[in-house]
Amino acid sequence: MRARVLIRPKAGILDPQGQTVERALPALGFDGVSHVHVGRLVELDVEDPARLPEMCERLLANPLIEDYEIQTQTA
Amino acid sequence: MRARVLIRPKAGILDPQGQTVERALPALGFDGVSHVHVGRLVELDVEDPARLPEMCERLLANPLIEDYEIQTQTA
Amino acid sequence: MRFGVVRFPGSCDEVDALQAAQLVGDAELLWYADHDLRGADAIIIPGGFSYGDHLRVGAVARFAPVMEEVERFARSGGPVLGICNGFQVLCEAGLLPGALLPNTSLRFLCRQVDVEVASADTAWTRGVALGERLSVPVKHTTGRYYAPDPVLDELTANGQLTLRYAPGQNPNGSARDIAGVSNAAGNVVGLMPHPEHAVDPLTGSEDGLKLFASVTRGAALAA
Amino acid sequence: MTVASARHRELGLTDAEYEGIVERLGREPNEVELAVFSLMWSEHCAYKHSKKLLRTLPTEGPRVVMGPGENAGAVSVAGGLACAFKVESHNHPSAVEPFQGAATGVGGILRDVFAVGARPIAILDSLRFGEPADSPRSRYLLEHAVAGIGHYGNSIGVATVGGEIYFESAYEQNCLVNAMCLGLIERDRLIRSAAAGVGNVLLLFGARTGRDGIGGASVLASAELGDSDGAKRPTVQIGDPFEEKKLLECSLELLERDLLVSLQDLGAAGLSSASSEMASKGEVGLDIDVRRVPLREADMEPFEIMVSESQERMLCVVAPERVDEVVAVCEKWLVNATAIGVVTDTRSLRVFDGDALVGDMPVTALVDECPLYDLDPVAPSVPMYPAPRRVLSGGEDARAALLALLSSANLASRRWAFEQYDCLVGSRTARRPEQADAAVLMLADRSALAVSIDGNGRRVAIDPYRGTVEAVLECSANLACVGAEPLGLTNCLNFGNPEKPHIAWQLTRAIAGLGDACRALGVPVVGGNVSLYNEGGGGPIFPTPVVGMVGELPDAARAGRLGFSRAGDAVAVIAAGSWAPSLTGSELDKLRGEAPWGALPAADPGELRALHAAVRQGVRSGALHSAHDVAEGGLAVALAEACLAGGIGARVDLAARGGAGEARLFGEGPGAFVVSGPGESLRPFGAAATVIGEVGGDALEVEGALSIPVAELASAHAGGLADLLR
Ligand SMILES: Nc1ncnc2c1ncn2[C@@H]1O[C@H](COP(=O)(O)OP(=O)(O)O)[C@@H](O)[C@H]1O
Ligand SMILES: [Mg+2]
Repeated sequence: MRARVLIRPKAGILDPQGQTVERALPALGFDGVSHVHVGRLVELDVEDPARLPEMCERLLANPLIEDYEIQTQTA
Repeated sequence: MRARVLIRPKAGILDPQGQTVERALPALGFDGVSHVHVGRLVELDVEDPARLPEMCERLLANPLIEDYEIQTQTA
Repeated sequence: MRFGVVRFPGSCDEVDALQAAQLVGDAELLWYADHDLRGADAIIIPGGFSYGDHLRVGAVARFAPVMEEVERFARSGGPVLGICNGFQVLCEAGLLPGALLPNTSLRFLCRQVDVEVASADTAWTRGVALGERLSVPVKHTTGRYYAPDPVLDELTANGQLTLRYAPGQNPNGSARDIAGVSNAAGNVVGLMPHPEHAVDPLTGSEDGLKLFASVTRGAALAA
Repeated sequence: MTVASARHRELGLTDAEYEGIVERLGREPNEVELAVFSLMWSEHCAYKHSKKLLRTLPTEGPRVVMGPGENAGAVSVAGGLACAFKVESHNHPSAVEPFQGAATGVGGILRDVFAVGARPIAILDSLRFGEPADSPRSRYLLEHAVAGIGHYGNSIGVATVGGEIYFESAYEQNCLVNAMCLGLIERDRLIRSAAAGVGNVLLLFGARTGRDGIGGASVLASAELGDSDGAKRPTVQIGDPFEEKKLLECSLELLERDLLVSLQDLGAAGLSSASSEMASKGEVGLDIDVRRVPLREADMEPFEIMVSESQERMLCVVAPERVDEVVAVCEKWLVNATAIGVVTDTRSLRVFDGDALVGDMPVTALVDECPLYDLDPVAPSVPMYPAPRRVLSGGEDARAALLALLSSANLASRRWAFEQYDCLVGSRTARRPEQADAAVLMLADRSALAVSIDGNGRRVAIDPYRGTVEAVLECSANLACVGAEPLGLTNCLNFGNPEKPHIAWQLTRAIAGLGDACRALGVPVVGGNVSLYNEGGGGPIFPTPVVGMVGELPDAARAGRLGFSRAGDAVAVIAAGSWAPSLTGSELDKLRGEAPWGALPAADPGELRALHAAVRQGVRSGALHSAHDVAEGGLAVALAEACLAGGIGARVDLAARGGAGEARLFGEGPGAFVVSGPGESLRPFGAAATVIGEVGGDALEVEGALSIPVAELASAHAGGLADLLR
């Protein structure tokens, strides 16, 4: 099964990348953009999607500073 | 409107980050995982979602090396 | 000969580049927010971490106001050298072909390497001999040169591969050992190695000086 | 005591300390005051268990222009400049989150240096972890700490030019991450942190304030880490080197334009510590309105704002009429700047939330009146630390022993780590890692500074006094090998819980050794840091004083190298009469599973001072083509390292220098150098120098002991650490 893990900085955790993008967009003429956050995307084929949360906790995300969300799609 | 941009390395381009994750997972006891790719996630509030493709082309992704996908959700 | 060295927020090697250029000519820093090259005859986009390398290396700096002037200058044939982060910025700006991807090791690597001059026909390499070996350091996390194969073939055929890592010394997994490329006209060059850190034997090597001297020679020829 | 006041214990205050606070305030502290006091009276800020001992250190000398007490100490150097430097620990945060912990450790020490106005020019790191071969966690910590240091230093454009890493199981649960920074400034432009001028404006600039590191100073820096590290994670600070780069350039421009009255970085205990230190030094008061502090999260409580350890922030005091100019400079560098308070004559730190007064504390009570404690030192009568895992059985020959040593985690090449650091930015690095015993940084007039950092915890565990003396001597020897004369020293004292008698003994003896060695060498202590309570379930760390020493040499072009360079050069050992290498506490003993216990050889720092001066002179004059001090692994390892660095072999016969027995080959103890040069260049050393052989060939041959091709030495040395970290 194809799965995606969306990883983003936890609320309240400093997100310098998001800040930089938020400042850059208006300068390019893209107004009306706010609350920008930059995170990571992991896409993978996984036989047993039930193990995904554990994979996230142990390797894919850093639970100390990141939240994650799992999206699965049947191929 | 809340939007997400999922950015991943184009197919065929070596993705050492994906490979590293793919190698690390079995070592932690997670088998049956393949085709791992690591990319970027940008989340943002945007007033005019019609402009998202242009934002991606100009800033958020580099079309030479990356594909992107836009997800929008009404708040 | 007057060099302008661009300083972005997050540039790190701009003073090194300035001092290197001053060994062969006049040089001053150019502020990223100004639409002004202050009459420079040659532009250097230095190394560092412009805008913290946030989002994607070079992606934000390429839109800095000064870059509009740099683009105009480059398209009119003015000599432009991008070093490391500067190379990344020039690729993002479309002034050079290709892109730079994370090193296959995924680690930052700082190491003295040998590179070979693969084209002596650019503004920045005319003072060196084709095939000459230079000792210069690399220091980067995102230096793996990439372009699609047909593009690489074309670059090779056009003589746009400027520097190559010496056999066995490719530090980052770059396609075809590419350490530097130029645009078709040869006035815009991007390098991952740092010639500005190789201008004094006391700090490792002075081979890099030849690249800065090349551009002054070009100017002398044109004059 | 009221119910509310029971919270003081959770915040790390004793009942007696709490009563002291009540007495000074004349009432119970409210929440804001309790939070601020608990941090200001924490070990980390108040040095409760070390201050009395630190007062015994020599801090004066002709070259000292700023001693302990400011953000960084400074010594005068060539060209009218001062070199400001300091070392600081970030141990507990790194144990919890090694990448961010190490990164913010670098960020913190950089701010200490530019807070005195100096432009940072170099970083060094001193790291301790558990055994990498045995412990995946230690490998993880190592990998991420090194990446974090590189990330911060590389991104901000300050060269990381040196450091050290030791692996011992005593650090398994408490890794050490110490970072040192050096900066340069015109001597008469050094700025202090004392607030002054009633009516002047207090300006906060840099990053916005979030919940980073709330409780960090008291929870993270003073509690023993247990199994519940994870639960403490939300308090970890996140670093942004891009923000700090802007902050650095902005601060230096503000100083360059003479716009500031004083400047102070925000470190441990955030706004509380920075503001009260500024007020204390200036003997003034400060009113702060927390409502004006730009926040990352809207709903922060006043006490949270006061103690937040969000990174990349600075405070300055500015005359009211200069505020607009200051803000303009900050805007130019994309740095936020906000007036958050004003200098008063109340000698109190008053905290307002808009119009409401939410805290009112006498500055002297906060900064100067935390009780200081005497220690109860008791020497241990049995070994305090278990024996290490045995790697060698003891019967091996010299060849096998040397190869095992070179590939052991403590002696193997550090290339894996230092290649992750930009050691070149600034274009002044005349000696990089593995080229010489100390990093050499060229100045504008082509004279140079040299810097070395050292501290072998295992030897300090055996004898805290002699071990610490050795750390100082080792730095001085390293400087001698590049031709540099010491100017000053900084130190970071990493120890366990000082309330325990044996730890108290270690700390007391170590500081005595530090002071004695400094006095004997004539090197003043200009600053430092203390990190206590480094112990968890597995017991205390090795007592680990880390010494960072800065020196100068007249000509960067003459800076020494450690590697043999010319075939035909004579190889000599230059040693003190008192040199008495022994296997006790040596790396070979460790590989053989010996516990750290026994007697270290005594050193005579006075005699070694003269020896170091002679080596220094030999290097400066160009007489010596290489110089390398004999340290971990003893003479055999020093010879091998000189071959490796030069890529050339040597043939030596130790008959004239005590023979090739194990203690001579692998024994350790201060007082010897391996040098090379033309035979006649060794004459000035007299009896101290013994020619033992000649540079040349492609193997290291020690008559009657071993013969190993340089290539084989190289592969043992190169792979020892790198192979564990693929
Ligand atoms: N081991 C030590 N030796 C000498 N001075 C020290 C030592 N430890 C701390 N100090 C000095 O005490 C002062 C306070 O240190 P610290 O709290 O670490 O400062 P900061 O808050 O600026 O980081 C500094 O001036 C420091 O140099
Ligand atoms: Mg400070």
